[in-house]
Amino acid sequence: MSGHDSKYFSTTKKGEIPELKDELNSQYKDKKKDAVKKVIAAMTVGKDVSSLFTDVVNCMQTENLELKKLVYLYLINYAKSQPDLAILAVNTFVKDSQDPNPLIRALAVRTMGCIRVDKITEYLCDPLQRCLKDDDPYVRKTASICVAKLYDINAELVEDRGFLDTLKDLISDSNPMVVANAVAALAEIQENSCRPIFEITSHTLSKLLTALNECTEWGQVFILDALSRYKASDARDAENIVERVTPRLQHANCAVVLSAVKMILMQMELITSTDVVRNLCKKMAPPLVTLLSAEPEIQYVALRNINLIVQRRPTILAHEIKVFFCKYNDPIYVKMEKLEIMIKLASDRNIDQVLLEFKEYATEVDVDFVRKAVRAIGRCAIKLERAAERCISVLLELIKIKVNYVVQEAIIVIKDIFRRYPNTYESIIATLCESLDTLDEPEAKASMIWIIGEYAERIDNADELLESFLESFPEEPALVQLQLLTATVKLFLKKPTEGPQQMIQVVLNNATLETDNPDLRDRAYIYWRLLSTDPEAAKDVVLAEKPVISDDSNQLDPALLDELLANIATLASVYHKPPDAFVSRVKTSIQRPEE
Amino acid sequence: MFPILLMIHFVLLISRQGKVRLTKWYSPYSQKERTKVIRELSGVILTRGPKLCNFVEWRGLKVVYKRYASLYFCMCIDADDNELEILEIIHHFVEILDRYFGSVCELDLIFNFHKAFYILDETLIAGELQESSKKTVARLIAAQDLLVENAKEQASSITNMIAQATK
Amino acid sequence: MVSCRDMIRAIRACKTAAEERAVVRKECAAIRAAVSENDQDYRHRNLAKLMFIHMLGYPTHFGQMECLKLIASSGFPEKRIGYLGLMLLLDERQEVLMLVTNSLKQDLNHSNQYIVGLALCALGNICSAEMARDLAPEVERLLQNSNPNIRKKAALCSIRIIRKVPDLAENFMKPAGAFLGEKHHGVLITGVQLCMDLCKASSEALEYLRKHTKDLVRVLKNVITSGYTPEYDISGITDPFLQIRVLRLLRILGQGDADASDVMSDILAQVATSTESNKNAGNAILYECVETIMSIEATGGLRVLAINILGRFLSNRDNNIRYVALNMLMKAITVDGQAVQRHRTTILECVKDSDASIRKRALELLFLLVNDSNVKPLTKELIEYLEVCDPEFKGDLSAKICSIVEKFSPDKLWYIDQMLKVLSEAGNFVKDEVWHALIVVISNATDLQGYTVRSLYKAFQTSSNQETLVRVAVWCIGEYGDLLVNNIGELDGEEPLTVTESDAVDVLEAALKRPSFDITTRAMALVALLKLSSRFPPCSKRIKDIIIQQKGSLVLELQQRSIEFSSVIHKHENIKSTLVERMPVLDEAAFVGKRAVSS
Amino acid sequence: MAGAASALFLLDIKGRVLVWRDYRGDVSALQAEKFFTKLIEKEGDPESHDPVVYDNGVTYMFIQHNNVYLMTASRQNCNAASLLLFLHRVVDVFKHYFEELEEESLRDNFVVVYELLDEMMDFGYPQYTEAKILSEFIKTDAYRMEVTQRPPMAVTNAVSWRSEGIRYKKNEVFLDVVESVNILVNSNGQIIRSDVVGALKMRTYLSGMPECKLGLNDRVLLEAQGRSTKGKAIDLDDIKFHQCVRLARFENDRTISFIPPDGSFDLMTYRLNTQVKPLIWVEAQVERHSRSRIEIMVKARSQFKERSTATNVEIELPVPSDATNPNVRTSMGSATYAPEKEALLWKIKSFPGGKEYMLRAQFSLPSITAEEATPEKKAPIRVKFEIPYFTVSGIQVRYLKIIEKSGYQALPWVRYITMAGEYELRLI
Repeated sequence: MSGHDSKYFSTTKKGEIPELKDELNSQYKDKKKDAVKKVIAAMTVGKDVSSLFTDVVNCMQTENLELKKLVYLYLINYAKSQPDLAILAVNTFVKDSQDPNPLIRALAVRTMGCIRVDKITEYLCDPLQRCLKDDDPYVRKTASICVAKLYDINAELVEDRGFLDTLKDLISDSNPMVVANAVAALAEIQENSCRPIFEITSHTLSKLLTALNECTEWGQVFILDALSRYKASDARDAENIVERVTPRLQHANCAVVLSAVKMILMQMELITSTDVVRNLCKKMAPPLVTLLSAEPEIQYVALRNINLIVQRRPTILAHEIKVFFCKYNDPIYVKMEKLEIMIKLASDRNIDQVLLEFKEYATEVDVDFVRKAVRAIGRCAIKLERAAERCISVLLELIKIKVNYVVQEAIIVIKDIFRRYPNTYESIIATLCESLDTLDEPEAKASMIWIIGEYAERIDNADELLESFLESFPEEPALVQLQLLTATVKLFLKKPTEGPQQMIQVVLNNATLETDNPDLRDRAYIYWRLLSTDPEAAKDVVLAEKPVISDDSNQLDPALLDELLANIATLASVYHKPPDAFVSRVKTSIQRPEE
Repeated sequence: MFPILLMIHFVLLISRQGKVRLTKWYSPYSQKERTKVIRELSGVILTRGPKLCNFVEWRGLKVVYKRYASLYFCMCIDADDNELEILEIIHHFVEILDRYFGSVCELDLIFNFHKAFYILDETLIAGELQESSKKTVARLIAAQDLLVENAKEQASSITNMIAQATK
Repeated sequence: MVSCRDMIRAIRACKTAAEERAVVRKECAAIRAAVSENDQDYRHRNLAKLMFIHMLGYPTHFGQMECLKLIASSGFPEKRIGYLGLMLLLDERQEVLMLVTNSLKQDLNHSNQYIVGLALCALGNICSAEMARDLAPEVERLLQNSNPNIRKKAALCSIRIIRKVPDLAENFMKPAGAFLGEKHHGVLITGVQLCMDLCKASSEALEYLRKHTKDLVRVLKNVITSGYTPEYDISGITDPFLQIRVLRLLRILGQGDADASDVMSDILAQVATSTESNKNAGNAILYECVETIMSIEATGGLRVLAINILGRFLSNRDNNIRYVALNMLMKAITVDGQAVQRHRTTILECVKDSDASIRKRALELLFLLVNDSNVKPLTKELIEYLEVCDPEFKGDLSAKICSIVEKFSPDKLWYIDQMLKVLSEAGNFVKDEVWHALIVVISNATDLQGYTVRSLYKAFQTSSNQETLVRVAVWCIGEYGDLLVNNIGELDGEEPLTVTESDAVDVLEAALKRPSFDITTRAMALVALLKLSSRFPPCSKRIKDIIIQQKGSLVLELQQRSIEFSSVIHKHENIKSTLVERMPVLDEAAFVGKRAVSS
Repeated sequence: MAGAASALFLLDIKGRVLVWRDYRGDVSALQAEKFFTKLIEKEGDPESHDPVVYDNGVTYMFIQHNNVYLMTASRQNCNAASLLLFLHRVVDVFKHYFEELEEESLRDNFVVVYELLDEMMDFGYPQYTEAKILSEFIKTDAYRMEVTQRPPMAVTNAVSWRSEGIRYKKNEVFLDVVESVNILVNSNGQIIRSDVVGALKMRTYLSGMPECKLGLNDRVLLEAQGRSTKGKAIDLDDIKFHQCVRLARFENDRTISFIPPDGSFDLMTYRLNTQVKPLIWVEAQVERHSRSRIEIMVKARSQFKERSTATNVEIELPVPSDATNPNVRTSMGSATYAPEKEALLWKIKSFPGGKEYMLRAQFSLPSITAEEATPEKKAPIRVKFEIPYFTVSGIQVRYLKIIEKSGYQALPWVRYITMAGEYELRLI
């Protein structure tokens, strides 16, 4: 079934444009059509063929649908650069919008909406008005979207001409596809308006839930996404909605499933019956798991969303951790996300198996993945007190393989383990010290220095170890300098002997007079003043009891989590950022002043 | 420590599609670095517009490049070398190739990449220019090609003789 | 097994990287099988395939020994492909390379000039220091071979040897000198190059070769007066390659030596005035000539000639010529700063050029042109450009603006204003030294601290997405919070600002808590809060609560600070104010001096 | 929450634009192209990069098919799942039109490509992706003359996947029940994951608008109907239906009722989480003799009933990338070195239940090692097989009722087969 359009790419002769001009004005239909094809081909490869505007527009009045489509395509591309000439096309557009053939009517109104030229937009209103009430649903569904296009170009016009009301009427259209597109258009318009335009009443709600059963899969997504803004009045209302949405979990389209999950999760917040909630959780688990059999790109989106879902409803997937184990051929971006969820689902019950997996991953080829696996082991140790010891022994095994980046990553997490379980695992410090010379990453270095300072009294040669870092003090990154400063102060307070005394002098000198880093200087001066004003207070301040850290890492702020859960399946849920943080809509619409 | 002086660090031929057609390294680069260099440079050079100058500063060095039809010829030099002369050297090499293949095209360089290397080796050694006469290079290459041809003929006649004898 | 040609075809037919990988892996397996069976008939074909595969970036280690086997065979065709493979698949770092030393030695002594040529070429391109030492005597001997083809290759090979083992330089001195009397252009060119390397490697060689200055001048004279010689002609110029190399060697010889410089000045003037400048080849020569004139002990007249050429270059419409002009003007600035200054406007235009290479060059040059009298207008232009330029250029540009401002600011107020503009515009591109230095300046400018902290407070409200701006603001609000809320040190014409103590704490709290800020900023906010807890007693309770929240932080630095500061506020209120008194000021002059030494 | 794509790009393997359709006028082709080139530069292989990328206010989402990238650019918070899935559907549509989607077929058919992009998406909102119906009113050159002048009813109908007026002389339905067994065994021989994914694949050749009803031995249904479920009924963990199935009805009374599309489609897929005993078990021992030689010993065992037979069994054993001189012996089937997969492929045409076969292989390795010897990739052993007339789950089609108003009789044909899905055993 393949055509032969490629020949048009090879014409690169010098007189191309004049030649095309001749052909466009040819009397022969076929030649004309071929010429337009050549123009589009040139446009496709990025050549500037805007100078042929008038000639191409002249081909517009044709019975040939294919040719018409090509000319329209050309117009979409170049009308903006030739606004005055674009006016030439208006008559044909208007005529086409009344063509007996619905395909042509729809095409005309669809294309006009894409031409972002003010003068054309004015002429769009009448045809649009007609098409919104066209007998043919194909035309109506196209016109519905066109209202959103017009709103994007000129919001005022849309409101003045009463398009919003017509659009709202279409929510009750007999055709489900028209309903879906009207919903999409209204949702978008609402997004860009500060006035309430598209409010979902219980009446519209029930209409849309009915349309859900009949419209296309994409239409179902529009409707579910729009409905997720609906606030149920009470638990009963919420349960009713959920009941009507749950069948969507069985849809083959993953986007429909995810949007349905979003709806259900939102409504669940209102449902008070624990039985109902438990039941819903049970119902959502299998479809969420099935998302992991989808295409890898979809899996990625699903995993980013599951990450959010398990933060709010950990029970849903509590028993499904195995489905997140990495397969050899998973793309690396899927593996990284699976790892994150494995940490979240790790529990005392499954930790042994999870650790085996992490250990497997920690010996793979991809450096980033390996690092993340090592860190995951540490995070599980912090999260699960009873498994901490097992996690640490796996970390020690990995350290013994002596792969440089594994060692450094391990030291970074072990520092956190120490802060989580003080006075428990310090016996391994000696093993860590063996790797001291191989550390070259600032974070690993800083972590090791902190360990030495914190446990100076238990490490016999703590002063020697710290001293080995002092020589390079001026060249170290600030992160390491700050830890060295604090560690030396701790050492001095714990062992106020001659060696540490000299060291503290060197460090304070380096950190006040020899640096221009204001933060480092502030820190150093505060220590200095503290030590010279009141050494006893210094002990009290610097060596003050540490609260045990909790595993709050990678848990999102509850308010943000709420917002993201309301945005399941959207980009916000993929980025884990609120929409304002990345939406950069170029606002062309003019806000209407409040009357 | 004595500084390493080098005129040309490496020669690179890349097609507009980003495919490597010839590489010659006069300074040591590990295989991994080579891949990285090629990727970085094709990213920079292939995206530069046609009217811009033919030089790019890169990792403290300079890359002089020139496009011939679908091929980019690139040479990497020290920051204070004569960029304009390198353009001439590139052109010199291209002219020799052109004479040898008879209006050279990308396919010649793909299927006869070894010949392109032979010609380059008669033009540059140790990253320095060896010969400013295109004629001399052509003569030297022709003489060596002839040696190969003769050897082949001899070999095939020996094979024939053996074949005859063992009939 | 398929031919090399067919393999290339098959690879070219692949649509995706995965397909290509599969084809290559299959080929490699077949080649490995042939290698292990010691297949002789197809060895050269397999090596050719491996070279192609290698060029595509796949591992070919298993074929390295095949090169050695081919080189060791007797026929020319085998040796030719063997050496090519050796140069492609191996380099000086591989130990396998040492195994070829013996074959090389034999081939260097071969009766066939082409085989000697192959060996010289391989040695010249990839030899290691060890091989250089082992084979230097053969190469030295070949420098005197009767065949020019061998002589020129030996000369370039010697260059590699000297670069690897500089102690060997003196052995090559005499034969190199002899090359300068040669007629054959190839030999001359390579000879001149060898001389340059020798001069750089050994002062003894330099002295020795200086005696040949006259010979060189003669060579150059002969070339330019030779008339049309088709073999060496490039757009009407005879052998520009040779001319350029002679000019370059002259530069080395004339540098710091008045006599030698004198000997060459006539010919330099001749080249500078009579070389055609409408083609690239001519410009390449002029470019080299100008550089030589500016490096040697040239007369004033000669220098004017050179500077004028550069002026012409700069106004050329060809981007290549403009680029090299900018490059050369950087060198010319030490010779004749005034002359370069005249082109300032053109150079400033080049900073805004659409070509990134030209932009970068121009910016470097412009930096050298700034002085006390032009710093203000130039900075203004550059900051305006900073607002509109490509994000990729912002890093370079803001760094340069900062160093200009730092170096030439006529007064501190102006300095601070300009820096705040840069930070508000490109604060995410600014390096640590820059904002560190700014704080040093602010802390030294006692009378401007109130104004500065107020300006920073305002800037934070509008540009809080610029990390380094936030840091400077955080630090200053902590240190000079009292000046902020009381409008102390108001300058003439400064817009009054009403900020409450709690507004100031708001900024710090935001800096501590906004997740997009990095750890340094957040840690700095903690220190600033401690300072304000002493400066603003009414806010002390609120600050304490903010600080305490970080006690369980997973971030080490934040947890440590939070614990310490909470303890100070909670239990050692009496010493708090002592701890956070105004920080001792870093002596500006001493600090600038230190930076100059370290950079 | 609303959001739509700004543009859809079709790019070649180097990230250059082949065709693009601008839907909202707020991104440029140059921007996207430049961004993509950067992506490749940094990562080398875009396949390893997240499919969702943010740069300077624009989100790019992409998938790859052959030598073509399909990418959307957007400035809004659009539905990522929907758009990425849409890109996959675009691939399906193009495949239906051009047989294969690749750079060349796009170039050869750019006019149709534009027409389709215009119809499948409007203002960045996915509209319609049923290839079969699209091809009724958008045709390639060869069939231009037959273009319908009106949009087929199906486009906007509730039954958007089937046109009216289809006629067959003989009305038939073929139903294949295909179950894939996924398994993951870790290096100490422990089964850490196993599940079964089943699909009911249908091919329908039916006239008119037939109403179909499918009955399975679904435990929930049978129990609801008060029938005995002894031994025969099965539990399905998650069921997904083609959009033709009335979901609300299924939710109500577990009835699977639908008007099928014409031709082939997946009526439903399901998943079963039960721990299955690996149907084919493989054990391997690898011995490395310094850097010169490697020996592999493998045992493969079939763990299903003797009356079933696995066919086309293929066991993929990973070997080092520079292995040479394979020397292999097997007790059954044949083994070949497949360097393109860096593996040894052991093929056994027919593998009856309850049997065990052996393989021994030896490879030599080159003495010179690669310059930057990266750690060996730890590929798992992978197994492929098919077992006809057998399902792991025991699913059964009890009936398929077809009712059309013309009252014809249609014959359903049902087949069962089990095959290996992602079947991985990690090597020690």
